Amino acid sequence: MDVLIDLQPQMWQAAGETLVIVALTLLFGGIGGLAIGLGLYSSRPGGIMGNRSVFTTLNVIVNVFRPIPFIIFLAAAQPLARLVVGTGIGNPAIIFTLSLAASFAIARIVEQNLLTVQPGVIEAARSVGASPLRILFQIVLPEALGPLVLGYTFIFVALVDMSAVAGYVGGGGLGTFALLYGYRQFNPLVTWAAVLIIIVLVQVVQFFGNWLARKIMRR
Amino acid sequence: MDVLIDLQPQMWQAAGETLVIVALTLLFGGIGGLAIGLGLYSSRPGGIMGNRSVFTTLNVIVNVFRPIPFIIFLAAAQPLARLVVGTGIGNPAIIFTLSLAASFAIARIVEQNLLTVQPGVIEAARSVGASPLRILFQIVLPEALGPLVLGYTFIFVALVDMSAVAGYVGGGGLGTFALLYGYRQFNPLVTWAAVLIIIVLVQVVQFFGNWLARKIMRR
Amino acid sequence: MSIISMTGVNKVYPPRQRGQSEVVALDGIDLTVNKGDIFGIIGYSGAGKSTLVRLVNALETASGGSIVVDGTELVGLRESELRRVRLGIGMIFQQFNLFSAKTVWGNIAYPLTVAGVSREKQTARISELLHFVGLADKAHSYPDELSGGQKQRVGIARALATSPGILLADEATSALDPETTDEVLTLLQRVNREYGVTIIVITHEMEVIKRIANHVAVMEAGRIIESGPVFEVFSHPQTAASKRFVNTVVNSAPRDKELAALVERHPGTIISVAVNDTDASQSEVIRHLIQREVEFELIHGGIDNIQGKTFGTLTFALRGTSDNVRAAIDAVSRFANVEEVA
Amino acid sequence: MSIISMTGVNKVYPPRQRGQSEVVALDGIDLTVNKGDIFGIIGYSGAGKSTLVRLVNALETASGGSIVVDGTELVGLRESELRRVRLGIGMIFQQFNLFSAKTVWGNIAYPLTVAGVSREKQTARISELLHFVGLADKAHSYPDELSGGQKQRVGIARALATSPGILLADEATSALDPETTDEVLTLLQRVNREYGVTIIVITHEMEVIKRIANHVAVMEAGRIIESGPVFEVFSHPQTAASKRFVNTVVNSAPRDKELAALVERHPGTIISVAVNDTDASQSEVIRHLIQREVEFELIHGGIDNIQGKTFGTLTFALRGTSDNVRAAIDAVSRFANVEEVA
Amino acid sequence: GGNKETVRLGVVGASDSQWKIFIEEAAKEGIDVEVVDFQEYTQPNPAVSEGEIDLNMFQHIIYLAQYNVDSDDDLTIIGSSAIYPLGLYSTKYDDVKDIPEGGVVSVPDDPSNQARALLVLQAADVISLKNGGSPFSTLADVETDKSRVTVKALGAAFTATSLPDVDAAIINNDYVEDAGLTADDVIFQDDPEDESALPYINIFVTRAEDKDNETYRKLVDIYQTSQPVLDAVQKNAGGTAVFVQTPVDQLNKSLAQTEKDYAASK
Ligand SMILES: Nc1ncnc2c1ncn2[C@@H]1O[C@H](COP(=O)(O)OP(=O)(O)OP(=O)(O)O)[C@@H](O)[C@H]1O
Ligand SMILES: Nc1ncnc2c1ncn2[C@@H]1O[C@H](COP(=O)(O)OP(=O)(O)OP(=O)(O)O)[C@@H](O)[C@H]1O
Ligand code: MET
Ligand SMILES: [Mg+2]
Ligand SMILES: [Mg+2]
Repeated sequence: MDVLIDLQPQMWQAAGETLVIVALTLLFGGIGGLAIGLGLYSSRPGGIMGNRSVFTTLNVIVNVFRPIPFIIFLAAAQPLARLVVGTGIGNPAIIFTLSLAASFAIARIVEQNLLTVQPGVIEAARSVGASPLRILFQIVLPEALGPLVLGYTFIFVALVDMSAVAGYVGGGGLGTFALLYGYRQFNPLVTWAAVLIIIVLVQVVQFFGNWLARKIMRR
Repeated sequence: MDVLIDLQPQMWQAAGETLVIVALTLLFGGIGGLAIGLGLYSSRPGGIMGNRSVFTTLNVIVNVFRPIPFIIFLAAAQPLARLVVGTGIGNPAIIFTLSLAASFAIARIVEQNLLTVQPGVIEAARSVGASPLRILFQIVLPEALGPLVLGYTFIFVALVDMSAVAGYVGGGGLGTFALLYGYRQFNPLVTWAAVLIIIVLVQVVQFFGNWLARKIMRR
Repeated sequence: MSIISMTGVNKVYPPRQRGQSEVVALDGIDLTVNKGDIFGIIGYSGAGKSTLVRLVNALETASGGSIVVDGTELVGLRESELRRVRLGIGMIFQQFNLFSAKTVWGNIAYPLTVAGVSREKQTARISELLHFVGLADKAHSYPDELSGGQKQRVGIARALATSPGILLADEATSALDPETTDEVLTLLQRVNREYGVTIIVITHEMEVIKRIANHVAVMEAGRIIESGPVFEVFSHPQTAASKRFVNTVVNSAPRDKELAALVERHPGTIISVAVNDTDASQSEVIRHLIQREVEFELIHGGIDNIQGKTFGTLTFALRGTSDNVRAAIDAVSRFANVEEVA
Repeated sequence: MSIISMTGVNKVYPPRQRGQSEVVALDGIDLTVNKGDIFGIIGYSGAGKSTLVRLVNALETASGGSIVVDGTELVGLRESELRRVRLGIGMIFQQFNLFSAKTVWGNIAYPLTVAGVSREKQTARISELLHFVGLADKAHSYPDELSGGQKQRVGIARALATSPGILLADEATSALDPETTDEVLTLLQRVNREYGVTIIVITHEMEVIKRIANHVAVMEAGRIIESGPVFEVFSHPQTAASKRFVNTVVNSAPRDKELAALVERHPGTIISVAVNDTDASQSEVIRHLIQREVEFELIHGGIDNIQGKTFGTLTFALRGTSDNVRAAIDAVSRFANVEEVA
Repeated sequence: GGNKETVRLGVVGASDSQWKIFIEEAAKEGIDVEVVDFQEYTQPNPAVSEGEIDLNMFQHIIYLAQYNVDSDDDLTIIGSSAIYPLGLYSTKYDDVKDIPEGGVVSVPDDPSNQARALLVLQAADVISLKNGGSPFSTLADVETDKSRVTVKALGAAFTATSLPDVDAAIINNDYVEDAGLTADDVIFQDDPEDESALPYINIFVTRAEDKDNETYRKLVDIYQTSQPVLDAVQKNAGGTAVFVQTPVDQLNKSLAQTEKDYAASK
């Protein structure tokens, strides 16, 4: 118990770091994933800008990067991280690498959700002479917004989980905190205190996501 | 290069192990996740068996387990693994724990995809006097099958990635192989050879998933 | 013997966004449908017709009032009990609501499966229905490969599959060509006569009401503003809305532009005479015209049969000396409903 | 001056599952629509009507043949060029295809946004359209809060929003009550007359053709089996299909059960006489009957106006000595198209 | 060999070449060894406790002491293998003195290695620890005002890859050769011969009730005496390993002492 009280400042700092890491990752990875996902959706054969070679290329790229074990990806991406964010360790590096990895997962989630948009609606948009980009952004995205919100909520939770490995490259956050001060020290109280905060955070976000999706989908 | 040739037998064995781990996890976690996902979908307020307390309970459970950093979850679930599969280490334990963890992620994917089913179709099923279970299994699942296939494909890839941590508890597989013989030994050739097999495996499965989903959705 | 009866039924959709007001879709509905009736419901778009029938099989729950179907009060019933009620009710949806993951065959099979019909019996029944709706060659097509009317026909076959005791048909022929409509109506009439199926038909095609309904209710803004046997409502519509509906189907006096065109082509006096079994007979009318040496020509309107009764409005252009014309009109007016329209 | 012309157009849907055969939806279509036409297309469900109009704005690509719209050959055109063509074409979809994530307002605004209309102009135009289709109070509702007819009206407003030069209306009034249908048809007629908008209307309601179309094409199994000015096709339908369609709208000879009912109520001889401007005049018919002392009663049918021409079939029950009746029929037969139906 | 005789040995890094040789050597003596790999230091001890493996060989005395105290366990030592000096490496500087004021040094993030690393850094005179430091010091014990560098904890495998990002890094023997470094790259390390290094002796560990198991003792013996095994170990350690055959009693005494110290430090 005492340990926990001693560690309180670190724990709250870690909570803050988790929020920052996950929020920024969701932002960058979210945008990257959205872009790739939109690309996959619209280039798919029979899609609004059907183009088999673009689709295959994107598909292969996503499939190449998604399954690489994250710790290997983390190490392999260090040189790139140094180029882009100036360092291979610490929070900037972990945010960079997580964003990159998350992009590919988000791309699939986006692709899947866009595919549930009714073809008739897209036809209606085509019939008024809308360009593929307009259709994508003004019709397809709004139509799929409810499921997309749920998809991004899903990814948020996955990112919280993934960010626990931040510690490998000197990043912070609650997951790292739980591992370093709790788990590695065989200190269950600390472990579960940190996990509890993570869980509360996730509950709040998931409830918010559900609420938002329900509002958007009106069901 | 020589190393790689030496390690060939281990590598192919690891590939086999990955297949077994991921396949079994997808099976057990897939069923578990389907069950929880169906529960979330049908108990959601306004759903086909709307029940706020069941929904909230399930929702909280999923949110509690999903964000726990996997390595902590792995350790925490060891006693349970010992009870269920008789051991806390090795492939049986990793399959058990991965299945458990995957269930919660799959549950969300299932829930999301089921939510895209058109309300009118469910109404039609209700109008013929079908029971909620019938509607769930005979209408909702088939209607959502295309997106579900893509969702399960997504999870398959995620599992391949997650299974790399099998090594933490003495499990095998390509991820572990890559980490152990390649990455930890700073032997890039071995690392990337293993990763390459993973990628090829994932490509094949993703292409199959896409093909199947397209066949089912007919778009 | 009433099979469906509603008393004081309301349905309010609460506002979904701030700033919106609630929508009162049904407002104090009292309605009785007798066993074996073919009960037509007409009314303007948005009047609440679909909402009303959706209450009958409890797809929607009423905000207030009582709904008794086949002796069972639906309001307050548990979902599992409602299910039993629904087994005896078939529904044709305005928007079709086909199962997109099932073939045409699978769509029609579903209610049979739910009702526990054996596979062999299903096969026979489905084939029969497919032939009836003319989709035998589309049995293995999916809904997204069908034309609008084909989809609607699948919906009809699905609703009829289990031979339910009550059939709710929400614009069941709205996407069908006249010939197919005719066949569907004939079938509805047959199941009604042969099996005593009670049918509620919502339609905006007055032809449908005219052809098969025995009772009709007219809805406006969530209320039933008029209701009664078809012949009565059609021959003596009480409300403005009913009159407009009736006018579209029975041969009626020409209006507005139509009248203007007629006036241009037929100088002289133009009269419209309402004719039906209970009122005037047109032979008599014509006899009077001829007796008074008035030349006449039927320029608009005609005679129809509703529920076996003659029915119509004839518009004649009259030519002759103004005295003769006057006399003729007076004579006819004595026994018939005459309107001098020009 | 042709604005749409199709030559030898085919559309084949390849089989999607093994064991299925391909669907030939259109089979050698030749069609010319002139600028300013209101061109009606009728035909049985599944005949290929929707497929045909979807080729006009290239939502579907033809399997063969040539399609020229407003001087541009569509076949082989790139998507970006097709887009320009589509800007000038409005389409009302059979299944409405509303944007479910946009309000009624947003649905109607979308084509305006695509066409680059300024926000202020949009507001004015949308308000105008909303009032016209009677949905001013639903401006901020979402499609899933609308009744069937309300959805259809949103689809109509959306198609009209940019005042396109060509309007494709696929069953545009199928979910509307007669009154609203009337208003929509009046509007279509107005935009056609005032702005020279060319309109293709697909419909199964012959009333719609009768009221607004000047040309009509009849489709069957992917082919156009008959085509011409409405009056001609209606007065002298050449094919069995056309005859059946025409029968449903113009007062025609009674058939089958209807006839049986009439026979029961009117013993004696029953004749049907086709009457129209170019053929017989009914005054003459009646004069002959009276001259021969045959008592008669108009028991079915009537007179109508199509494109300003009189038109109809009258069915009379005749009573009198059989010689007189015979003589009367013979006399009338000499100048009119008489059918002895019973 | 027969299944009955199979001994399960837990290690971290089964890919190290000595294990293959060790299995062969044991087989010659009729013992069937299965090497079970764990990628995390946290796992092999509980696995022994649960009887899922028979013994393990991956840790030093301090790590075991902390584990026993924290997890309330009584795992025991049945033999020693080697002691590895812990080194400070840099690709930027050849001498500790060149590390600039305010520089960053990365250290492993597992508790025992981290404390040892801090002691190394204190000995190298780039940081100062509260109360002179102990094998249980944490990052919190670094007296920042008296230290020249900032210490950053990373996963043990990542201290090596972090060299481009930091001024120097403490790298475990396990990763030295693998990272393409050699003992020559070391700019500072602790002294394996020093008495204070005793608790860093790597050990074979099993359950208390099995401490006299003949087969297990035999395996320790094979390890300590087989030259091919030792050569492989040495090669893997980049030539830094110092093999020791400390008596088991002395090892366990050190364990007991360390456990007491650790419990007191909590
Ligand atoms: N995507 C498709 N795949 C296969 N067949 C199709 C597809 N779309 C339409 N068809 C078939 O093409 C034929 C013509 O369909 P179309 O929709 O043009 O008919 P329609 O004349 O508009 O009928 P309705 O009046 O019922 O709307 C039908 O037999 C239909 O089943
Ligand atoms: N889910 C809903 N939320 C809010 N309002 C609704 C909802 N469903 C229907 N309404 C409103 O209730 C009223 C009645 O709708 P209903 O569908 O019963 O009309 P209807 O008579 O069937 O019309 P139509 O002939 O156009 O199909 C309409 O004004 C409609 O906008
Ligand atoms: N081989 C490692 C060392 O001596 C052991 C670390 S303790 C788990 O540095
Ligand atoms: Mg309706
Ligand atoms: Mg159609």
